Amino acid sequence: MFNKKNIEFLKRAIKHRSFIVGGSMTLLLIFCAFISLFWTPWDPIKQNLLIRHSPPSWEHLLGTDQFGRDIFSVIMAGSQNSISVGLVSVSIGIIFGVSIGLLASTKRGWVEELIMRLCDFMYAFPAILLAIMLVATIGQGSINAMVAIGIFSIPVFARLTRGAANAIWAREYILASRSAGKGLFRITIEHVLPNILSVIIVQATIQFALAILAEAALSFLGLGAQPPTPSWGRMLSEARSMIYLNPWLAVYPGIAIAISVLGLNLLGDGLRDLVDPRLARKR
Amino acid sequence: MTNNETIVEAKSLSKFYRLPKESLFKKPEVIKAVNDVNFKIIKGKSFGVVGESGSGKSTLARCIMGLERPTAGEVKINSVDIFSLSANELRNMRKQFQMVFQDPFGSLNPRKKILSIIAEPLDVLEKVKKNDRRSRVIDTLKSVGLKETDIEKFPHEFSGGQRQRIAIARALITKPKIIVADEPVSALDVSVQAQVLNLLQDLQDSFGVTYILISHDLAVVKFVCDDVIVMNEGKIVESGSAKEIFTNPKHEYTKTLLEAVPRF
Amino acid sequence: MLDIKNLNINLNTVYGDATAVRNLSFKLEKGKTLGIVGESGCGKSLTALAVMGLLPENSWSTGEIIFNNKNLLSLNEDKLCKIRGNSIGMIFQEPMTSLNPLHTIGKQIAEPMILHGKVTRSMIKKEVLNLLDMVGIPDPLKRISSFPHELSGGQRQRVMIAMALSCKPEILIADEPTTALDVTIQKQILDLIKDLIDEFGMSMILISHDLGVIANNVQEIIVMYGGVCVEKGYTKKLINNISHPYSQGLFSAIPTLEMQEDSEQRLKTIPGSVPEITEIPKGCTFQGRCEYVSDICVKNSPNSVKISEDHEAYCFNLDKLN
Amino acid sequence: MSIFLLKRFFTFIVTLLGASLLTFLSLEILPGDPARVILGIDAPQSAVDALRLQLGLDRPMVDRYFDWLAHLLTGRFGVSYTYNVPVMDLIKHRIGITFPLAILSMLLSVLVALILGIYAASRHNKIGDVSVMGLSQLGISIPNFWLALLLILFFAVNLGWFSSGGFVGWDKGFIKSIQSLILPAISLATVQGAILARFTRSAVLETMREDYVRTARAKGLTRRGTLWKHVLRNAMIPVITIMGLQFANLLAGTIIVEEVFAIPGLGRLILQAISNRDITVVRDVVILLAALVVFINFVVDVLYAVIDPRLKPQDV
Repeated sequence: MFNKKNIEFLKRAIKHRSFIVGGSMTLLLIFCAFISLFWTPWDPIKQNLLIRHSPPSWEHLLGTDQFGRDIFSVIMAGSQNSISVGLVSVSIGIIFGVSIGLLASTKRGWVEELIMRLCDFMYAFPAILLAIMLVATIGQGSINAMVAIGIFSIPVFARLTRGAANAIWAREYILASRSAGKGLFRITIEHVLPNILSVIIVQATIQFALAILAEAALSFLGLGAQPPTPSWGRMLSEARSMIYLNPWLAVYPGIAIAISVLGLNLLGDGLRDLVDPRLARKR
Repeated sequence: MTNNETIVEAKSLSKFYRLPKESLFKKPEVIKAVNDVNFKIIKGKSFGVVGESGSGKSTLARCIMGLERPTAGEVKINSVDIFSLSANELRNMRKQFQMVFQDPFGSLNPRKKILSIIAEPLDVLEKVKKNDRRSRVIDTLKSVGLKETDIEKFPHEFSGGQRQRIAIARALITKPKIIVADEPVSALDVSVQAQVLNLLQDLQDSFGVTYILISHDLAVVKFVCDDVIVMNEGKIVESGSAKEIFTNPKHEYTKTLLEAVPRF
Repeated sequence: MLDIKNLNINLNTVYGDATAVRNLSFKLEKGKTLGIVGESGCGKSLTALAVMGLLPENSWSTGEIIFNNKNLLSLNEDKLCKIRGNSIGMIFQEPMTSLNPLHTIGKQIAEPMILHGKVTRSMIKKEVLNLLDMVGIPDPLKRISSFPHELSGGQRQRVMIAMALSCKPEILIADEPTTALDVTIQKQILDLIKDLIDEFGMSMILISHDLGVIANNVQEIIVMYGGVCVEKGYTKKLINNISHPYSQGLFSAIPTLEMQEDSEQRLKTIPGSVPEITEIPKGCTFQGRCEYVSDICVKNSPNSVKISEDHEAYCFNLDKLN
Repeated sequence: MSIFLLKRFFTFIVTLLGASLLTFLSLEILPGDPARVILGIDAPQSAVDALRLQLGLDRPMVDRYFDWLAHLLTGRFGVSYTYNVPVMDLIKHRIGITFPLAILSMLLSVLVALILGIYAASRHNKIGDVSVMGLSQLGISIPNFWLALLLILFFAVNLGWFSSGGFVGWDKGFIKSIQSLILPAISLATVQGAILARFTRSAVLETMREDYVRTARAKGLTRRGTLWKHVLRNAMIPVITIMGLQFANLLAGTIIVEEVFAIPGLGRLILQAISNRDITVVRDVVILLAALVVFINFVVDVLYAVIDPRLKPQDV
């Protein structure tokens, strides 16, 4: 665990600006979601029409919305939704995408051709369009949105995995393993997968960010999380009709989304730099 | 050297590749990487395959290792055609022939410790106890001139020459009869090449392995090998004892090749 | 004509700063050829790039590189550009990647001539055809509009030579020009370079890890190890009396075709391996692998010791050796 | 015709067919009777049956798929159930808004991205590079519909320079029309432009490390000369691929941005059709958008062949 290579990696990591900044922002997001499970300043669901549209104050840090809910509390609670969407959809993407990609690169020939063609078909549809279509037909709601977004990250992971795995298959140590008599499946598990893991993790962070964006868009269109589940996307859509009355409503949830996405993107970029041996050598 | 037992034999071995079509109305081009190659290798001797890039020597090596199925012909090891065997039978036979590759940086998985790299053929081909496994790896590691403590290290902690020793140890661990070495020193620094070449010589003396050495470097082949074939464009242009070929080449191509080597 | 004095090249790597070339000095006279031989990481290629002013971003050089009475290291970028390709031409190791895949051969050969105003527009095509013919490319009229991927490795290297020589430079720097090529092609390319050098009366710096290539193609040799020159001298004198322990080890470690057939024979070896660039020791750089090493080798860097006229080595223990 | 282009064209056709199958199936295999879905749970069975007949739902799925394909190929799209007009009429009108919007945002994003990307690469690791990259990182992280809201808030609500939504119609003049498309275009272009800028930068940097760039410098070209003559064209090859993919994202982005700005384009059409369960419209518009995306990617492939001589058409 703490061999020379890992320590080297950690040393470079703490010096890496975007890794540290992105990492802390991501931690903040996770922290926020975790805390909100047990505690928020105010109840994010309960309405209090007496204090509608109150301006920011010490009591309500970011003010209240059209139903008198504390915006800060709703945003905190909304992070749960974003994180679960990211987790579920990225897991779907990884589980199916990586297996499909590995299958393609192990089997080659027509299997690979077929899988990659299928991915091409999926690429022909802008992801959000199909997500909209799918959610519209199987019904609205958080779970369906997660599944829809997850399905459309499958080809992304499949392609990535296949590309990275093909590069590993071309290495001589695979040839050495084959000449030692190892079967394709064992080679895949023992040699290929561990060597492409870092690439997949980097993509997973990026995909996590994209999932948060996509879910926000679906919720904005009313196809994602349904009331009263707090969701940043829906907050924005509700704020739209209040834009003359209380413009700040349209600002805060967007900032929350931007911070989360920015954090994950920075983290992904940092990780990519850190695991790319080419850059490590060159600096 | 007393018996002239044949250990490897290639019989009209051919491997063709089809290139992707260039144009609709032309026939796809076929690369004859190995074209009707015949030879016999005598047990305990070193057999050299010489040729320039594109001569088919690496494809030949992979066919001998059973990593590529030839288009036609046979590879017989101890009089058994390896391509007539089932996957299981072939696996059992692999104990007898192992391979050393050109690139000491690419041929070791960067994420594995030396112990599991060297033990890999052992794990697949023989069922050995954990203690046994470890002691056999250490023994082999020592025989290639590395230390016992090295088994807990990762490949990146070694220099090119040391890595090639590790690769040789991996090939040796099952006590094979045959080692196919594809350009084993060409990626190494000049001052390190000699160490590895000497090691190969020593190991042959102590284990009696048969080498099949693939190289573009004529001097290296001359130094190591007893018998040599010269390949050009997939075909054997000349074959014979190393002495014969290097002092008295018959074929025009062999002559050009020998003349082109810079001397000092 | 080219006088390098106390050249130092520093590198900035992830693992810390390193000195890749130390106190290197040599002269190259007009019409002479010089070879630098050494293993990977000995600093030979960086030296060549330093002369061209093309060191990678993470490195810098100090000392003096005097070319025609101007110190190249103190010239600004614009002035250097006027020298590069014009008075000093360079050929690189990888003919496969050293040509721009999107431009025709003709365009790439013409580029330096246009840039340095060597020919009028109307004469360019004729000049390029001449050059292609000169480097032995068959059917130049057809090849002038070919793209690099349509040529073999040997032919691409010929194109590189045509490009480097198009402005008739005073010095040609060839950095491992044949390492990526087969032996038979290697000989053709080296012979071509030699002929052209003679024809134009150019000077050349030839860089290679291959002793055979160096010994056969230059008049003077510099042997480098760990960023320093360990031995230099006229080719004949040096080859006949190899003096530095490293050079000796290197020369005897290589199997040759001339070796006698004898299965019990072993090669002489140099123990250990080439040190990483960040781990080159102070004092003599070869101390870690030298069988004659003594205390002074660890403390001080050896000075030049004259072996004979035009032949010197940098070692404290030369007397012990012979 | 070269083999390369022929192959690409074949892929184009196959992908299109695959996409049509995917669209058809995803709207087909779903649980429930489409007719029932359209009419709602309370509708009487007789009405549902009548609609099934009208939509041809009583026929086997395979037949209906090929029918639909045949109709698409002859340009006869279906008839919208809710509007009771041919889908073609609905599309014809709206594509004249969505397409210009997509093109406008594509132009904006490409223009900004190329300039910023190349600038950042040429100032590698200097302050200019770092700030451009920081900015683009931010640009990527902002949801386009939020940016749209902010733009409305600032330019329409606060400054009153633009209207907060709607489309004036091409008959009101070119300038006026473009004006009503400019805010939506900006909100679409920002994200894609930021992505493209980052990509351009890394493509340029990557190319600058190539051996042939060093060759060019050894010829005596200045840094800048090398950039223009040897780096840019080579770096554009991967950038163009991304542009193709981005066009798809822009088209999809119009759906949501049109919604925010209340622009009556294809995006709104599809959203309304979805909420009205108008499957005919959904299916036809989706396949139209998919076909556009596939077509753009085909064009990108052809562009490749023009730029890269390694893929130049050879004579048959």
